[in-house]
Amino acid sequence: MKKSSIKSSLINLVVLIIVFGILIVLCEFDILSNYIRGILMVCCISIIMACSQNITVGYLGQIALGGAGFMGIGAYTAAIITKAMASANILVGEGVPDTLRFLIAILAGGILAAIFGVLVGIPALRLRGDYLAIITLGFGEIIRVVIQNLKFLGGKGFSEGSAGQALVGINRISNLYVVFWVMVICVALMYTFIRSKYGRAIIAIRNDDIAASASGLNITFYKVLAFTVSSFFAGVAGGIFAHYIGSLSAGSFGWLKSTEYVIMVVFGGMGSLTGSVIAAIVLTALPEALREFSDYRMLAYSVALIIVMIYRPTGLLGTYEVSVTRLINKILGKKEPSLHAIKAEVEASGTKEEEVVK
Amino acid sequence: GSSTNNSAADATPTAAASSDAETIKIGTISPNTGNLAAYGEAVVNGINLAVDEINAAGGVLGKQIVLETLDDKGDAVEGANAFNKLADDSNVCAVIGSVTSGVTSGLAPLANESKIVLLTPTATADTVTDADDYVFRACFKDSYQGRMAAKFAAEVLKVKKVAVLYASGDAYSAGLREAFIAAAEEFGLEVVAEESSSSTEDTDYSAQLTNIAGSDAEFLFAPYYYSSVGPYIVPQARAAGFDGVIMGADGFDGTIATMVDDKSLYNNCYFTNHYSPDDTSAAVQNFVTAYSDKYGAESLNALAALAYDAVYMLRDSIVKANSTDRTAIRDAMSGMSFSGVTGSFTLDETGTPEKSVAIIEFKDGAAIWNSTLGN
Amino acid sequence: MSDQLVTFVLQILNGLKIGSVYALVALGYTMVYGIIKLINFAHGDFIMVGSYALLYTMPIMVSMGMPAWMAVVIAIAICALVGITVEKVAYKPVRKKGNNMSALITAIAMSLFLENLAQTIFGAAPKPVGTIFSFPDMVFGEVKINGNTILTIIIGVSVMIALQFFVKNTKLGKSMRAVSEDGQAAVLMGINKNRTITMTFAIGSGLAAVASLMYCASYPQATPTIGAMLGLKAFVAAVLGGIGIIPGAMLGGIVIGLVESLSKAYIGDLTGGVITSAFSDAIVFGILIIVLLVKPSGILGKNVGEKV
Amino acid sequence: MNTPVLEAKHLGITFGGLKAVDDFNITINEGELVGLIGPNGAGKTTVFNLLTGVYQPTEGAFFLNGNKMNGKKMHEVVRAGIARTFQNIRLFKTMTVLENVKIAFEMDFKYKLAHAFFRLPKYWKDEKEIEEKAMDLLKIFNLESKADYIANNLPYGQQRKLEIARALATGMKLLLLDEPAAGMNPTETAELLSCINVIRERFGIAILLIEHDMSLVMKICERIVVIDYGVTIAKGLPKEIAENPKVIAAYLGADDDLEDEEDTKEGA
Amino acid sequence: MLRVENLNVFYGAIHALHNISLTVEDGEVVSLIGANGAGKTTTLHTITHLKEAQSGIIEYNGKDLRKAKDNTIISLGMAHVPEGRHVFRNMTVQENLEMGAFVMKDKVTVKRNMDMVFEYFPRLLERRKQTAGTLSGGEQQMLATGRALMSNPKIVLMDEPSMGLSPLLVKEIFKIIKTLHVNGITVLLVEQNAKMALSIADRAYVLETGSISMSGKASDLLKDENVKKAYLGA
Ligand SMILES: Nc1ncnc2c1ncn2[C@@H]1O[C@H](COP(=O)(O)OP(=O)(O)OP(=O)(O)O)[C@@H](O)[C@H]1O
Ligand SMILES: Nc1ncnc2c1ncn2[C@@H]1O[C@H](COP(=O)(O)OP(=O)(O)OP(=O)(O)O)[C@@H](O)[C@H]1O
Ligand SMILES: [Mg+2]
Ligand SMILES: [Mg+2]
Repeated sequence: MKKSSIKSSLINLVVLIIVFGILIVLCEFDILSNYIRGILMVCCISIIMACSQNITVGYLGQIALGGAGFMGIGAYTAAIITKAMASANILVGEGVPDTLRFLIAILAGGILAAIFGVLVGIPALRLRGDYLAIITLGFGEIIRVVIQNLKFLGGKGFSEGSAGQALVGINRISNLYVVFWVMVICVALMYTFIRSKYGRAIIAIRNDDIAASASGLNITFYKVLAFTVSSFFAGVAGGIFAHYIGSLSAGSFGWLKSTEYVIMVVFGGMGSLTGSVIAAIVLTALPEALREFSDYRMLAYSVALIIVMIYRPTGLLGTYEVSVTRLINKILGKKEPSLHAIKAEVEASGTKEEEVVK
Repeated sequence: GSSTNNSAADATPTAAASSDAETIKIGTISPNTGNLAAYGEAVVNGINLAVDEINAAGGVLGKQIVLETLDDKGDAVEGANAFNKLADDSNVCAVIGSVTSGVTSGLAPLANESKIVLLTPTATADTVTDADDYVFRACFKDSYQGRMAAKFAAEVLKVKKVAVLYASGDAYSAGLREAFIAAAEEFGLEVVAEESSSSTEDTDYSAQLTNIAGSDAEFLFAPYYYSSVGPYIVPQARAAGFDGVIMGADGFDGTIATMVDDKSLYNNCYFTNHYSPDDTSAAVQNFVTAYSDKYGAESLNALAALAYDAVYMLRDSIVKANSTDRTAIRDAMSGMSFSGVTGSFTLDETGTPEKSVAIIEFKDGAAIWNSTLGN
Repeated sequence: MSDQLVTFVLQILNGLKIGSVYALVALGYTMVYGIIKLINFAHGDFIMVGSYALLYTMPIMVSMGMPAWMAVVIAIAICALVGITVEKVAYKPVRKKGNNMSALITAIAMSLFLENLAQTIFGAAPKPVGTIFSFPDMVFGEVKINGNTILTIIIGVSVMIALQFFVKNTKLGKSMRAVSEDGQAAVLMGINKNRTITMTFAIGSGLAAVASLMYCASYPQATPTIGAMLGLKAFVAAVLGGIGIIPGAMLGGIVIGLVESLSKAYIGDLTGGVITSAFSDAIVFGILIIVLLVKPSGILGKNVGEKV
Repeated sequence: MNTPVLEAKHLGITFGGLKAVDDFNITINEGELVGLIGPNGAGKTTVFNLLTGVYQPTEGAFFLNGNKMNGKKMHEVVRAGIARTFQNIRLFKTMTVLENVKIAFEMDFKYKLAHAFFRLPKYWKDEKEIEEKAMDLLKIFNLESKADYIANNLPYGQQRKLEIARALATGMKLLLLDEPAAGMNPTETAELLSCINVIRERFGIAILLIEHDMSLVMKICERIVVIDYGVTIAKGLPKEIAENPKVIAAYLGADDDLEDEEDTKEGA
Repeated sequence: MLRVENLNVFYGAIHALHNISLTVEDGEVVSLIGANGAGKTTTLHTITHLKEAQSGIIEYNGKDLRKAKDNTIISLGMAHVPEGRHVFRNMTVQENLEMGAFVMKDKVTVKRNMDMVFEYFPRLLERRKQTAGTLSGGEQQMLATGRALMSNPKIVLMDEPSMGLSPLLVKEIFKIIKTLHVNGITVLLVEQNAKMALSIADRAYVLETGSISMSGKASDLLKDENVKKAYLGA
């Protein structure tokens, strides 16, 4: 098991390096326009967000509508940190790569978001389902309103700040190459997390929380853990966002933003990280592709969503994970019992059965 | 000056696709969908009106203007995507947009990087044009407008005690409030009550207004948009028993279309504006008539007028530069003088107009020019 | 009465004014949630539909010599029709194949759809709604009570009582409860499940029209997005009171209205200006969170744990 | 025998006026298999719920190996050594059979978050060890060939067995089985019986069993406790219970014209 | 009275029922026995439209049931005690029973039927005001059975009515089936407890992995060696 896993990790790494190579070539030879690069950057952010939300929404099975709030915490934290570093002349100047500051900032953003994740998660996760949805939505809104009213988080920030204004003048030091690898690492970490005893416990709790505690799992711990991990990555995504967009307004982290990411999770398949990756890309690109239709694009977007929900209610992939290894094996004609394919099917019918039996 | 001798009826279609050499392409960004869509609508109408006029009059440098109108949904990321798309298109010589300060703040650094003019018709937050060479605007900035309101209160209305109601979550409203309060001190006004709402989209301000009515303020500064002034703020203030002056900024323009049936409620309300619709100058009258004919008076407001002027500012710059080169346009626009619907002005070194404000007063449902104030 | 007391009473009345509107909207939310366990995010947008319906039919009513509020009859019909259509076209197919989550997403998408459709049809510019009725204000000394507020509360309470009676005692009401608990068993009992759900939507959306009448009377403007925040607040109200519980929706709406108004009025003074009235939404959510933590199923909610 | 595995003293619980369990006393020694029977709604499942922390007793206390267990949450009780199965099967339906069992080895997993995130050696070691342990358990129930099946796809009888296997994985000292034979046909019941015998031999654990299938109860229980309306009405050896007139009146029923229950499911 | 012919049912790709045919005559008690997962529940579900059939005929008193609207089946006199009880968890016992008589217009009969159910299951009378979700497993089973009897059915489909019941109540249930039989009510009975099922049935069918493998008089099947081995645990 270890061997095959190393092998598939290597294959994945090779594929990623190839993708990255293509990316470098496309960028360096100016084949990719700024526009496309911007969208790719947003895709990376969306991917991290969607995957992070998948941990709570998909794997833990709790409807949480506060993701954007944590993203906001990460964004503001990271922005304030790089601003502070810049004004205090820490890690800036000749020879010091911006990337270093950037990485420190997004990590800090993730950590603060995670801390808030714990604080919010402990009370919130006592509730379930729709109640949790509304309570996380509420926390998200509270975070937004508080940020909005903090003077040092508006305008030029710090003592020159003014509440209600967009925080401007954030160093736009998010480099697409760096962000690409940050995204890869985030997704990989979430993947290893989900494929460990922690992930297993989280999935078990979604299946049946009473049986989970009867198996000795401390469900509060695991729920809060899942929520915290998810908040951490949301914070990281926020940090990247801040340094891409260069100015922040609290309004962009409202509950509608949270639902956008939940939509990505459901669209890609609850419980499939690769599904979230694909959905994040598709749903980020879709409104752009629909620009031609200008006024009608949001109509088209909503109709497209409804149609997908009608014809593919478990999302594009269900719980199926796309695997390069499997793909290669398939191409090479090797037969491999594809366990997760079976799993995906069961889940599809399983949810239906639940509906019937209730 | 702006060309105003054409009616909209014989305008050529703006989307006419012709070869690059024969047209001048201008990009626009505004919130055309989502909950700020009403602002986007007014701006797009204003832009279209101006472009149609210019094209009908023979275009610029002998070429027709073609617009690429993109939507930002009021969202910074969408705005950035839209901007990149326009900047990447080498045919686009300048960008008009965006409407809100939040989104425009995000576009400003991009404009500088891509070296393309970003002319915002309406983003009034002070910081928007601060740092960036390529960013200009057609409107005055919040700190100026807020100051003028205080000046009017102190010097013309001669009130002493004032109250403020603002939306802390809205850059426009919060910015104006800050400027007003700063200036209030300077002009010897006493702020006796200050209340806030979390956004400009609230519908109920009764609680705050009851408090204000309970204070001894004679004057209320409420920097909101017409969409909440007409149906909510003024009637609720009057219902709460506040009979003093209610004053706002350019966001009040358009209130006439959103007033409730009892127009007398709006008497004793003033606002600072970029222009006065009943200004008898040809520029204003032509604009008002042409706009109302084409899009109806409902969405006619300062946003539309500013957008309209922005197009003419850009036209003038292109003519002056005698080129559609992006940098040339920038150089031409920098420090330009302009006279249009929203007044005559010169751009300062940050790219913000220095212009006088028109004080408009509501009288039985009509907006009437009261006075003009300058520094 | 001292000035402060007068102000306090006025603030309570302010709270009742918006609270009674929330309550009316929340009733519709709770109704639908109670039966199909779906947070119908589009419910707020039904209110929007109702407002436009009123906006365009009021002049017709008046021109026919009828009172303007009669337009609500047509608005109810239109809203019910929209509700039924939404149910048939989107919710039903998703319910058949999907899970809770996909149903929720469908509802959100439907909300987006209705808002954008309205924008395409009516334009984004806000449209003023004329005076629907001017109920005389009642004056008690220094306190003036807005007539519309009283009417909204009266209508809210009557609707609540009628709904409660309806669900508990009529055949259709009983079938709604049965369907909500176990659709399969309900069919075995001879209940027409689809018709029951359709009727639920018809009633819930018809209620939205009533709510929009009262809403427009107090807040006379229609825009494509008025439903969004209103719907959210009403939903919070329904959850606060105990979602699925009819009197809970009423109570929740009033509580939210009062919390909002009182926090806007007093929070600044109470906290020495650290927290301002702009925090009122945050405070509303804060109260909701506290209530849910103490009583996880809402104020009037019954806590039926799962039997192991 | 020194301290008994389980000792419950005067346990009781009330649901809104209804005394579901009243003054329940039981002592179970190591390796013992005790039956808990009684009419429907007598409070048997409620006793299980009390013993596993689902409900907190309103009266009395219970001890595991002498340690007081009141006030503990479900997972704490399980970790202390009481595991159970449920009257309505509760498996992790969308997970594989192997995963179902691995989950319950929670206590044996020692690796930490960092090990998991970065797949450090400890992660591999633990995962491997526990997988082996889990497979061993599955073998006892003849489920090793189904390790990769999704739990929901197993036939009913095997789901029951899997639930028992999962309970065993918690490393408990006392196993509570709630109607394990319900819905099984006589052949499957017989298989279940031999399984229970195997685990008793292998693990030497104590078992408390709720069951309505008297053929099973009479065959494997060493002692039986009978409750009715929450009250203990009889205790004793299977034989004594079968003849106890109170038990017959309340639970077993007198023989009559219908075929006798007892031997219906007997066999194999 | 009830005729099923060449019925085929699928769950996704799983072919659950293969060409099943069976008949139930007026006044008969017919048993359907078989191992777990054989398709017994599926058969009952298909008859009462809880599950859709792929092909085949379901005829009830000459009427094509597959064409009937699903909620009208009970009005035709067919009641179903579903597997897994399916009581209305948040309604009281009494309300549950009232739901069982949803299609009945005559209040007096409803009252009489309720008294009859309480007579069969005195336990339910004790628990009349309790919400059904908190009843014990066995109590819920009684409620589900009682609820089906509320509508004066001509035929009752019972899916493992003895599951989870105490020995005393198992006898009780079979007694009730006998009473129904005596009163001329037709019963189609699915049971794990094959011995008892066969002993009270007139005829029986044995279902094996989705096909009928055997059928005949119940008393004959009871003596059949194969049946004994497979289902009676002999
Ligand atoms: N949460 C609860 N609230 C109210 N009453 C309850 C609750 N849980 C159980 N009861 C009642 O307590 C009594 C005992 O229930 P319990 O489930 O323990 O019975 P049981 O002996 O397991 O019966 P069965 O053999 O039918 O499963 C029943 O009358 C039941 O209705
Ligand atoms: N909802 C479902 N989805 C997929 N397969 C199903 C579903 N329900 C039943 N099946 C399958 O159909 C077959 C027949 O099941 P059914 O429930 O009819 O059996 P049964 O004879 O009633 O068994 P039991 O004695 O366990 O109740 C089984 O193989 C089962 O796995
Ligand atoms: Mg039990
Ligand atoms: Mg079955």
